[in-house]
Amino acid sequence: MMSWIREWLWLIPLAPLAAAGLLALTPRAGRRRAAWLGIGSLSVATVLSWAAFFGAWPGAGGAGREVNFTWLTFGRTPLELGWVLDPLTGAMLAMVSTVALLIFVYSLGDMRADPNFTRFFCFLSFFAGSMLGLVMANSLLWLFMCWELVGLASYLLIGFWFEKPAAAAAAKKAFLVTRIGDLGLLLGLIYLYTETGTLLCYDEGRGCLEAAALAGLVERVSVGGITVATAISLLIFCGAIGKSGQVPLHVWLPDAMEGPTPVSALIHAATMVAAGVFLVARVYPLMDADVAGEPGLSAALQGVAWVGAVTAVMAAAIAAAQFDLKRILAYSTVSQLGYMMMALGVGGYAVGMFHLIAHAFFKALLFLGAGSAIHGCHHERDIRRMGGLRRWMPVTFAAHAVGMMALAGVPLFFCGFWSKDGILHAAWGWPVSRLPFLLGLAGVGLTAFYMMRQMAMVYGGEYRGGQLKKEIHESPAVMRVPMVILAVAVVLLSVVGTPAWPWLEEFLEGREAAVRAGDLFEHETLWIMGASALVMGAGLVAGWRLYGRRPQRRADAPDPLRMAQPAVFSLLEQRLRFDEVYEATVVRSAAWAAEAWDWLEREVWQGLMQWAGYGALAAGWLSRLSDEYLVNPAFDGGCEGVRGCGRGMSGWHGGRLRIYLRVVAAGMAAMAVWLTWG
Amino acid sequence: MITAHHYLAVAAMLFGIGLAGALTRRNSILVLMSIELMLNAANLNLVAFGRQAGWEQGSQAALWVMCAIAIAAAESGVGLALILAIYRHRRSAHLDESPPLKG
Amino acid sequence: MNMEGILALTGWGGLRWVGPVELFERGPVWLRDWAVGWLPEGAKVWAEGLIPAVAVLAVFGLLFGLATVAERKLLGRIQNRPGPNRVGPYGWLQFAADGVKMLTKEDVVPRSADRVLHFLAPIVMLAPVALSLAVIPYGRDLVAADPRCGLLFFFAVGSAAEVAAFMAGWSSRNKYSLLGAMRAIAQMISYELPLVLSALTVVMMAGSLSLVEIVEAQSGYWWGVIPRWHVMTPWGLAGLLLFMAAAAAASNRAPFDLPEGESEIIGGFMTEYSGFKYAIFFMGEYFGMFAVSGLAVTLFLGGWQAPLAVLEAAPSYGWFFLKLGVMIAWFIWVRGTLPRLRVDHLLNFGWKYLLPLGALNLLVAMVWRGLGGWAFPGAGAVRWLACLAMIGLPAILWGRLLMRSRGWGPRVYRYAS
Amino acid sequence: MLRRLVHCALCWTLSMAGVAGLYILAGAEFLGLAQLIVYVGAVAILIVFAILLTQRRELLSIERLTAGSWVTGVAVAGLVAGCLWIGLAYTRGLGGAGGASGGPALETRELGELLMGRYVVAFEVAGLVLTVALIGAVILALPFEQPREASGRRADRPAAGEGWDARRQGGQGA
Repeated sequence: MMSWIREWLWLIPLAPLAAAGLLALTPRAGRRRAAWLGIGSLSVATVLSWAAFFGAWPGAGGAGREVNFTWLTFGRTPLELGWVLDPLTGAMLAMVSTVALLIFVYSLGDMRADPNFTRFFCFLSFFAGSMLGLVMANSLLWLFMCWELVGLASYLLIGFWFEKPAAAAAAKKAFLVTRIGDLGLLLGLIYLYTETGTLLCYDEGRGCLEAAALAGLVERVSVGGITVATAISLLIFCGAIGKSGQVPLHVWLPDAMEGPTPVSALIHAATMVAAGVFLVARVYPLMDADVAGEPGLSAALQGVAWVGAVTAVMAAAIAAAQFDLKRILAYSTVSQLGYMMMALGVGGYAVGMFHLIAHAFFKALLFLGAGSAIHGCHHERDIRRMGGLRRWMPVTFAAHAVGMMALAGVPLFFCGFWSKDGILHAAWGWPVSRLPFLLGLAGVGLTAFYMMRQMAMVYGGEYRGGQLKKEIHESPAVMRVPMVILAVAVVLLSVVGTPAWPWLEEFLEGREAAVRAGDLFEHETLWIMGASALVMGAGLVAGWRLYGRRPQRRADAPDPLRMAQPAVFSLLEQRLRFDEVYEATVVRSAAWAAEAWDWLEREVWQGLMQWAGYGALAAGWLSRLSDEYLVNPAFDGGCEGVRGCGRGMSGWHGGRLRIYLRVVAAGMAAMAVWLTWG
Repeated sequence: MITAHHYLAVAAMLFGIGLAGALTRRNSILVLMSIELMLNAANLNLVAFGRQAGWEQGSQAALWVMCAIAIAAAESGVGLALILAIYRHRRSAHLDESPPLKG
Repeated sequence: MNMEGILALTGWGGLRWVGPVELFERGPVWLRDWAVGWLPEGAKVWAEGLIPAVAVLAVFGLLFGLATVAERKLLGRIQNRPGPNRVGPYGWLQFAADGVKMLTKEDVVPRSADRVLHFLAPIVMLAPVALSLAVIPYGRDLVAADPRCGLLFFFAVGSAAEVAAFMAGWSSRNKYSLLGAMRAIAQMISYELPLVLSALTVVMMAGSLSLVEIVEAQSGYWWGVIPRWHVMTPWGLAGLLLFMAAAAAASNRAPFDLPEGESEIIGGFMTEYSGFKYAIFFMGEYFGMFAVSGLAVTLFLGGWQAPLAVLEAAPSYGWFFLKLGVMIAWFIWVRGTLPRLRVDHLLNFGWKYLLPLGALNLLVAMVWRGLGGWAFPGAGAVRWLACLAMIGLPAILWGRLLMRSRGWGPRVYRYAS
Repeated sequence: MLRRLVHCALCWTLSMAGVAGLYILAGAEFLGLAQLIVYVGAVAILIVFAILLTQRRELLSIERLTAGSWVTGVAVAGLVAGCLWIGLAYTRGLGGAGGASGGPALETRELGELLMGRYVVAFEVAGLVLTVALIGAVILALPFEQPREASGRRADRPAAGEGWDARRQGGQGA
């Protein structure tokens, strides 16, 4: 029934990309056209994405999920690209396009006053189109191309207000830091290509993620005694670390908050950071190839799990000591991405993806809420200068609260609870170590704490922002409606991921789901649910006691936590000094290397080049001499000869047509006579 | 029965008539018409040989006839336009009075 | 005799019971076979060619007469006057009276005229047009001749009409005749191109030059109701409109009847003709109109195909002549409605509007075929609309552009102010 | 001998139609009809137009031939035709079965496939030649326009043929 969508899947990324192309040609004044083009094309993509989602339904598609074609042929080697429509792609497509569409609509309101509205929609469409292309890729090469396009789009969007130095620097930082990871990814892809000879994931048994290729990868041994599969997996994971902001390459993500809020929402929810997790999920068979059977035991996945766990708890801790509303959410994203990575690493593939999708919705919601609050407070982003907003912005408050509860993992009604619970459950079952589970549990408490802190400081208490109090206003409907839709989606999404009816997990694994209410009341499940709820509650209570019960009166009042633990707090406020360490090591050494090269350039190469130049001058002089005294006279003589010949020949021409005709006829006659008798 | 011989004979006559016209007439339009006659004689030969070969094998002959007809059309169009242009200058379409082609 | 069938002669010697449907459908063919059957062996070949020729000439001769009366009556209705209504019932025998008048009139030839050409011109005009009627399929198996290049034949013999016009104009030794001939030739040549182009589209899509095969290519129905006539496709619709516009000009019909614009050049190349020769010219013109109408019906309107499957019971030639009648009525209607064009407008219209659109239509037909592979739900509608937009939008935009750049526009009639 | 140029042209047209008939007789129906369209429909009209446009009234009839040109022309033409005839007479092997008028006819489809397939370059070149000829003919036949004040753009372009005229006069003067 829906198999046509498999052939036409390319339309999904094409629609936003085409819109981006058209928008690039649209003059600045064409705001209405920009909005229509951007939202219209993405609506088309959304409709098609949902069609693809249903097309990926278990048992819906026919044989062959992938469509491959030859892109270029080098000699006799065809380079093939292709796309695939499996449950993972289907779910990701539906999620990305839906969330992006809501964010597009939201940006209508948020960016209304911006003079570069058209450019913004151009980049936004470009961003969404690239991500949709990334998600459907069947070829890792295609994936890498879209990956880089996403990187480029994020660079353009983070630096959208490039006149602000901070934004320009943040864009540059995001671009450079993710490039470091991408280098690993590129190396991994090259390694993979040299080993398997293909970059197609699925190609009817010949793809690099299919059993035949994986078996070969596992057998061979690479540097340092690890298998080739592990080496490639770790290299590819480098890309995911960069893109998904894992430790130690997470530093770009909080800075990326300098972009417009819809961009932050898009980066954090649907597109950019999800790409890393998606990459790991896409190459999961490769990651998992090392130890067959039991998932989560291979060396690569162990690395993934540890990185994820450390990131989860560390970022949550940093988030607890930040004052920038969006930056808190940024660290929260880093932390949640850590959860996803941890889930993938400990073998909870489906749970990790469920958390990715759930997180996309509630983080988009949180960002939109934050953006709405910032919008209402005249672009004030410091939570110390907010407060009491629930009175003026009830809808934003409600939506934000739903998002906050989902993120914190308030039991039963919010998808965040179920997905996080699933992750903890998977971590508990990891045979290698229980430490990730404990770290995750600690992260739950921290998450609840900093979200409570944020809510209390932004929406509770009194307004601390000063004069502008009267002008605080609720956002327009075009911003409110997407938030409400997202809030409803966040609640509804919790239905499909409960242990009683793990529909999404079964969908991702290509099975029909069945209701198994008994699973909900298993001893282990209940135990973990109870534990996480308890820790979460403790975090909430701690947050409320510190910030909610006695709200601060003035913007410059010291933070209660700082008073309690000044050393820890200031360390966290300075983000564990990652930037400073990098500044002292990486940036400093790079600057030193640059100086060294500069010296080499000036002193050594320049001299060499100068001498080469003299040599060229001498050669030119010689060449000119030979031209003037050798070639030119010869050529002139030749020309003169030809001209003389022509002059002689033209004497033959009387210029009378009839005579020509007669000559032709005479020739013809002669020829006829010769042919007849000759 | 009509054989290729008959065709070739007709073509030879056509060619002769055309050649005679081209040589004896001074009126440029007539000369052009005569040249077209000669061209048609050649085409007729091609058709005769094409038929001789059987059209399954001889369809290339038809192809060249098509091309020749196209070229002839182009040639007559340009030729008549030239005659017109010359006539505008000279008030005459006679070849003897046409401008000498010598530069 | 019962109601289910009647005894009929099916060809020479064949006697069997046939139903009325088959009788009417096959009747003309049986009649021909029966008549041929009487003849000796050597004469049969000639008779098989001659009988259809005579039949076609007879039918179209009668149609010519009726069409003249119908035209005058329709024009009268359009102009709010009765039209001929004296001779015969409701004036329908007027053509007979006209014919008698024409035949008995004195045949005037100017003294300085080129007598031979003056005599030959009407014949050269009528004969090719009558020839071109031979290749049009009038019904199932009802065609006088089916050469493999029928359409090409149609246009090839049609080109002789230009020579005839020239002969008539030149031989009359009358400047109005000569001017009229020049106009007629210029117009015929200019409008033959869009005519051929739009016909070429059909040739491309049907994959054949044979008119019989082109009609057969249009058999069948989409979803069982919409006939697969070419006019039901965007390029076919556009092609029909282009074809009819060009056909009106190529057959010197109003509003393109400049060659005989009586207000400027008396009667054009027919100025010096009278009596029977004039009648033949007149007949040639009408035959030309029938021929292009028949061609339009064949190329675009499905020829003799019935518009609905249930209506296939009616004889196929009935459908053909019904459609032909509609086309002729369209010609008359246009003549009664539109004023005559100016010469430069006429040529501009042909070269700058019809010709590019004809070429574009060819392209659209290619796109139509290229999009035939679409298989998603609603593909048919999308394909239809896309192709229609491809030809329709340029037609409108280009027309507007020409109008604006040249200051062409709807005529503004200024009365004494 | 026909005295009137127009009669010549019409007879020429008739002979072209005759050649077309020969093509059809040879089984090349498409070629014959194409010949008819091109020669009768287009070239003949061009020729009569050229006659009407270039011949002054007294020149509508053809000049008498001078004896010299008559003799040389006919002699050369006769020689060539005679040679062809003789060559033809001594050629054998042309009257075979393939020569029968009932042989296979030329398939238009096959011709089209040749034109669009193997010989597509020839086809395209023919199309190019026709286009160039069309444009060239239009430019050649454009009336010479004197520079007009009304249209500034026309004025700075030298009228077609102007340079040629000037050169001719210069040549006469020299």
